[in-house]
Amino acid sequence: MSSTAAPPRVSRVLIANRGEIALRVVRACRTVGVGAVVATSTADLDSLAARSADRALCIGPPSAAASYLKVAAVVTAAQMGGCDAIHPGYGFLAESPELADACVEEGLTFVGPSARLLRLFGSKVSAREAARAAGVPLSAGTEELADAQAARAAADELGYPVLIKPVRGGGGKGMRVVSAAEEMEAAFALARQEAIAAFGDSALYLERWVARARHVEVQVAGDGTGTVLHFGDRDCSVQRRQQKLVEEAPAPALPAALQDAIRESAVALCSSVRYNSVGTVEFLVDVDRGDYFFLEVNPRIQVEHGVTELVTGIDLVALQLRLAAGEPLPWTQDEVRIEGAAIECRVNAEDPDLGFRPSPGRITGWHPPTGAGVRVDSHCEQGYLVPPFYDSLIAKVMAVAADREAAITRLEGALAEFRCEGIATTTTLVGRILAEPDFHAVRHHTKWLDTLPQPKE
Amino acid sequence: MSSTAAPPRVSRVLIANRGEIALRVVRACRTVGVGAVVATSTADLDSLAARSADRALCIGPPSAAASYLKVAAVVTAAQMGGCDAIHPGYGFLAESPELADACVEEGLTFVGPSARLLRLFGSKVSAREAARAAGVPLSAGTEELADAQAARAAADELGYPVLIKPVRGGGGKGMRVVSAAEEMEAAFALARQEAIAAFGDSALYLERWVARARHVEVQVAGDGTGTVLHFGDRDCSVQRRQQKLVEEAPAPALPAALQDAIRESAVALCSSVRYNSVGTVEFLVDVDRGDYFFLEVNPRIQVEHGVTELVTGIDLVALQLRLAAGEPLPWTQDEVRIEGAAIECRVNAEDPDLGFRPSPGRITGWHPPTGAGVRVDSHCEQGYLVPPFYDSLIAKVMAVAADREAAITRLEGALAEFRCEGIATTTTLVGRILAEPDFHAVRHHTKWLDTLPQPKE
Amino acid sequence: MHLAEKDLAALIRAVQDSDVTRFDLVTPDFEIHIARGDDADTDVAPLPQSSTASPEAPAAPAPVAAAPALAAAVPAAAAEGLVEITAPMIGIFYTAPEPGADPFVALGSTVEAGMTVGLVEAMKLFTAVEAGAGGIVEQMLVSNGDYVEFGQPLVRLRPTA
Amino acid sequence: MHLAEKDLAALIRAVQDSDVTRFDLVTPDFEIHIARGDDADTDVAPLPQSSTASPEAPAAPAPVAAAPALAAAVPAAAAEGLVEITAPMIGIFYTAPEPGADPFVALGSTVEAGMTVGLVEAMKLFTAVEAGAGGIVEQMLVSNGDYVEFGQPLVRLRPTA
Repeated sequence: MSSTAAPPRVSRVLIANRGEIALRVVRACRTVGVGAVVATSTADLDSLAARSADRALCIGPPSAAASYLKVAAVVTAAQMGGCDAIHPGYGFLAESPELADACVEEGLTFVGPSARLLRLFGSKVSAREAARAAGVPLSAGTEELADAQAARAAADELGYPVLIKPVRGGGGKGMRVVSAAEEMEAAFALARQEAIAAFGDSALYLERWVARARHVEVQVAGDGTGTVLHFGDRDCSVQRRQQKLVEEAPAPALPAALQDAIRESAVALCSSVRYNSVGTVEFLVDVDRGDYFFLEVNPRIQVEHGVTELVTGIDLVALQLRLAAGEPLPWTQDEVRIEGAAIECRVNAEDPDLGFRPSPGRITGWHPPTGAGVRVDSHCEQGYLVPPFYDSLIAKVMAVAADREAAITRLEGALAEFRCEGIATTTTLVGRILAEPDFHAVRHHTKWLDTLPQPKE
Repeated sequence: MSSTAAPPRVSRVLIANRGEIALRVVRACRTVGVGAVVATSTADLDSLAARSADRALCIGPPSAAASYLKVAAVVTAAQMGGCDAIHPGYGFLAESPELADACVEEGLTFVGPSARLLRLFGSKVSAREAARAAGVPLSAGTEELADAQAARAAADELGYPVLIKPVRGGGGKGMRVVSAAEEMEAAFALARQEAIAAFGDSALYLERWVARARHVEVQVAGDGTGTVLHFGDRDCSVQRRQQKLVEEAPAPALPAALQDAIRESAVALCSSVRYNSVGTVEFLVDVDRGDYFFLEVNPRIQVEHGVTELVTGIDLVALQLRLAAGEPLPWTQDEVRIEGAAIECRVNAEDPDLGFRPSPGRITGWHPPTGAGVRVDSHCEQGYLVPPFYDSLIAKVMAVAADREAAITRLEGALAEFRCEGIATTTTLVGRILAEPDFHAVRHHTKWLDTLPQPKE
Repeated sequence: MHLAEKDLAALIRAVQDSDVTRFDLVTPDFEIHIARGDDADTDVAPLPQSSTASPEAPAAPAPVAAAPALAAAVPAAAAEGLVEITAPMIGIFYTAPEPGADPFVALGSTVEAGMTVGLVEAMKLFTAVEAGAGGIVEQMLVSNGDYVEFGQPLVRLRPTA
Repeated sequence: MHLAEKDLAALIRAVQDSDVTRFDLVTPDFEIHIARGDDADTDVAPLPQSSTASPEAPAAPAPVAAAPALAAAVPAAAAEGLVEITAPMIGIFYTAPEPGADPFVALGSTVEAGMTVGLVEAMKLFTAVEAGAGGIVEQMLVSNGDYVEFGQPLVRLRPTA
C-alpha cells in the first residue's frame, strides 16, 4: 500500500461523477488526450457526459448512496472500463480517503491528493494543526474561561467584538456577541444560564466575532515535492445560507499586502504538507479589522474553478490530470499571470418564489448565452430532465473582461440572454445580485445576501 | 461635410446588420455601456439580436437590396431609434462610402474608417498604390509584353514559375503557367492564340505564379493620427472556392522574420493612411519562395475576429466602438500580448452531400458546445428558422488552448458535441478538415481543400 | 390558413402577371411581399414567431423587453373586415403634400385603388403611400410627422362593395 | 403503460408493506426501484431517453458513439413473456459458488423465488443474485467471469404459471 510503488498512469480515466463536472472532466480528458469512461446511475445514463465519453457504465440506481457514493462500484467500473485512473469530480467521493486507498490497492491512479492529505484536511483538528505549523493565521479564540473577569481579560487581548460560546453544545444557544468591556459581566451571566439550561453544562469560551467576513480562497497546485504554485484568489462571499452563489477572480478590493499574505499562507500550508494535486485553501477575511484566518482546505477541483481559468488562461482540470500522471508543474510562479476579472453565477433549478425549493423537471427550452468573454459550463440541453435526486446546479454562467465592472456588465448581459424553459431557475435572482450597489462597491460579505431584503419583481 | 466638425458621439448605436454579427455588436454595446438598436428586415424581426437589443426597427422586406443594403433606410432607422452612431457589421453596407458619407451629413458617427479610407481601399488600384507607397511588397508582374523573348527576359527577373495572362479579359482563358525558360516560346504562342480567340486582343503580360499560397492577415487598429497597433496575424488558408472555412491565430509555422515583416507591413500601410478604426490587412504568403505580398485591406470587423480576441484577450468590437467615439488606443504595442493558439470553424447551413447547397429551415434541436476554452458565436437557437435570403453561416465554433495541437483537439471535441437538428450543416465536414495530417503539419494552402479528395463518410 | 407550395407558386405568378403594385400575404407560417417600382422584389419570408402582423390575432408579447415597436401595435384589421395600408419603407409619415396643405385623406374619405394617402420621407426622399384597394378611411393609425417602420399599418379602409 | 400518480403511490405502499426484497418497475416514462437490505431506498427515477430496459421495444441506439453497453443489449424480455433477473450491482458475474463447482442454475433449471442464480463480485465482496420470481431458466445472457453493469439482464425465466 505504498504510493511510491509504481509510476502513476493516466491513459483512460473513470469519471465517478455526474452533471456539469462529469462533462468538464470528459472534455479535459480530450484536451490531455486520454480516454474517458463515465460511471453513471440509471438516472444519468443518457446524460451529455455519458454520451460524450468513450463509454458509460451503469453503477447503480439513482440514489447516490447506491451509486455515486459506493467505492466498490466506482472501482469496479474503472476495472470494467479498462481505466487506469479515477477522477472523482467534486462532492460524492471526491474527498474520500477510502476511494484513494482503494485506488492504491487496485493499482489505479486517484486523480487528486493522496489519502494521507485527504485524511489530514478531512479533519478540522488536524487541518488547523497543519495550518498552525505552517504559520497560517487561525481564528482567534480562548480555552474555557472561569468567569466574566477572565473573559474580560481575554477579550482585551482578542479585541472587541467577541463572541461568547458554550464549550459543549451548538445551534446558537448560549452564544452572545459582546461589543465592549462593560457589557461582559451581564452577557457572560446570561450565556452561562442559557448554556446550563440547554446543555446542562456551564463551560464557556470566547472567539473573536467577525461582523463582516469575506470568503477568500486561493487556488493552488502542488507536485508532491513541496513545490506549490498559486493561481490567484477568488472571492465567494455572495452566499445564501452558506451556499456560494456568485464567485469571482481575483478577489476584488483587497489591500495588496493582505492579498499577498493570503496567497503566501495558502502556498506555505500546501508546501508544508507536500500537496500533490490541485486544491483550494479557504480563508475568512475580517473586513473591519483587515486581517484573515484559515478556514479549510478543499482537496479537489472546485465548482468555481472556471473563473480562475478565465483570468489565468490555464486549464486546471487538465493540470490536475497531468499532476496525477506524475508530470511536473509546467510553470514557475512568475509565469502564472492573472489578467482581467472573471465572475461566475451559479444557476440552480430552484424556485426563488417558493423558498428556493428544488424544481426538477423537463427542460423544454434551453438557450445558454454565448459569445466573446462568456463561458457556460452545463450538462443541460433541450429535452433534458433535471433529476430530483441530486443537487440543483444546472449551469455556471461566467464572464471575463478587462476589469471587474466590465465583467459584471458582460455577465448581466449573458444572464439576460439565458433562457431555460420548463423549470424554475435562479437566473433572474443571481442577475439582481450583480446589480446591487453593495456588490459593485465590494461592500458585500458572507451574511450580506441573507440580510438583504428579498428583491421584488 | 467635414469629419472634424463635431466630436464623435457614440451613446446609442444602430446596428445595420443581422445574424451572429448583429448579436455580437449588441453584446459589445453592452460591454461598452451604450444603447443598441437593431435594424432588421421582416425576416429577422424576431431574431435573437433583435430581442437582445434595446429596440428593433423594421427597415424593409427580407430582400437585402430593399432592407440591409438601403442607406436611406438604415440612416432613417438610426434617427427613428434616437441613435447617434451606426455599426455596419460586415458585409452589406460595412464598406460603403455612401453610408459613411450619409452619416457625416446627418451628424451620425459611422463605426468604421472614414469614407476617404473606404474609397481608398475599395479600389484595387488605389489600394495597391497606397501599399506601394508604404513600401509593402506587391505581387510581382510586368507591363504588356511584346513577344516571347521579352517574356523570357521578364520571367528570368521574376523567377519561375510564372503565369502568362491576357491584359484584357478574364475567367482563366489565355492563362498559362510556365515552369521553365524553354517552355516559354510555345506557351506564349498558345496563350496569344487563346487570348485573340476569346477577347479579340493579343496583349499578354506575366505574373509570378504562386503554386502554394497561404492566406495570412494582420489585425490592426488605428486612432487616425498615424498610430496603428497590430494584434498579431491569422491564417485563413483553409478555403473552399475562396470562402474561408477554418481560421486561426496566430498564423502557424511562419519563420519569425517573415512573420515580423508581414506584421510590420500591415502597420506601415495603415499608419501611412492614418487608419482610424479596426481593420485587417490581407496578404498572400508564397510558401515555396518564402515571401509575401499585399492582397487587400478589409476596412471593417471580420468574421474571424474572434480567434484574435481569444489569443489577445482584447474585445475588438468594443475597441472599434471606442475608437469611433474618439477615444485613444488604450495600449502600446508592447502591451498587446499574444498567447496560446485559437482556431475557428465556420459552420454553415449547407448540405455537403448536395454540393454545399444552402439548407435553410427550422432548427429543431440546438446544442452548441460550451465549456473551458470553447467559444461559440451564433444567432441561432432551438426553433429558429434559418431564412433562405442571406448567407448560410450559422455558427462560429472556436477553441483556444496553450498551443495549436491542444486547440485542434479541443475544437474537435467541441464540434463532436455540437448538435444542430432539422437542417443540414457542415459541422462534420469542418471537423474532418481538422483531422487532416496536412492541416496538423501546416502543409495546407489556399487551394489545398479544393484539391483534397472529398472525404467519405 | 394553409397553402400548398404549388398554390403559392401559382399565386405569385398570378400577382406578377397582374398590374398590382404591391401584394402582401401574411400567414402564421410565412409572408409574401410583392412590390413593383424601386424596391421590386418577390419575397417569401418566414414569419417570426411573435409576429407583428398576424391577421388572426394580436401579436403575443415578445419574450424579452426589447419587443419591436410593431409588435405592440393596434388590433388586427382582418378581424374587423378592414383593409390595411402599410408603410412601404421606414421614414417619417406625412399626411399632406406640404406643410399647411390639405391632407391627402381624412377619416371618412373615399379612397380609390392607387390613390396616394400619404408620404414617407427618408433622407429627403419622399415616397408616396398608395392604397392597394378602394374603400372608406375608417382609422388613421399614425399622426403627421411620426416615424414609421417598414410594414407598419398606417390607414385602415372599409372596403367599398 | 400508463399509471396515474395515485396508482403509483398505492403500488409503492403495497410493495413496501409486503415482504418483497426487491421491486423494479420500468416504463417508458419512469423507473421504480424498491430494495430491502443494505441499499434500502425507494427511488422513482426518470427514465433516460434511450432507455436500457424498456419492456416494450429494444432500446434505440444512442445518438453518439458512446452508447452505454446496456443499450446495445439483447431484445426485451417482456415481449416474450419472460421474467428477467438483472444485476443488483456492477461487478463480475459468477455462475457458480466457486471455481469448479456446479453452477447455481443452467438452461432448463427450475428456479424458485428467492433462489440464488449467480454471484456478482466487486472488490472481493460477493453479492448473491436472487430470482425475484419462480420459473424455468430459458436464457443465460452473460457468461461466467463477465463484467456486468448495474441493472444488466443476466438470466431470463419462463414463469411457472
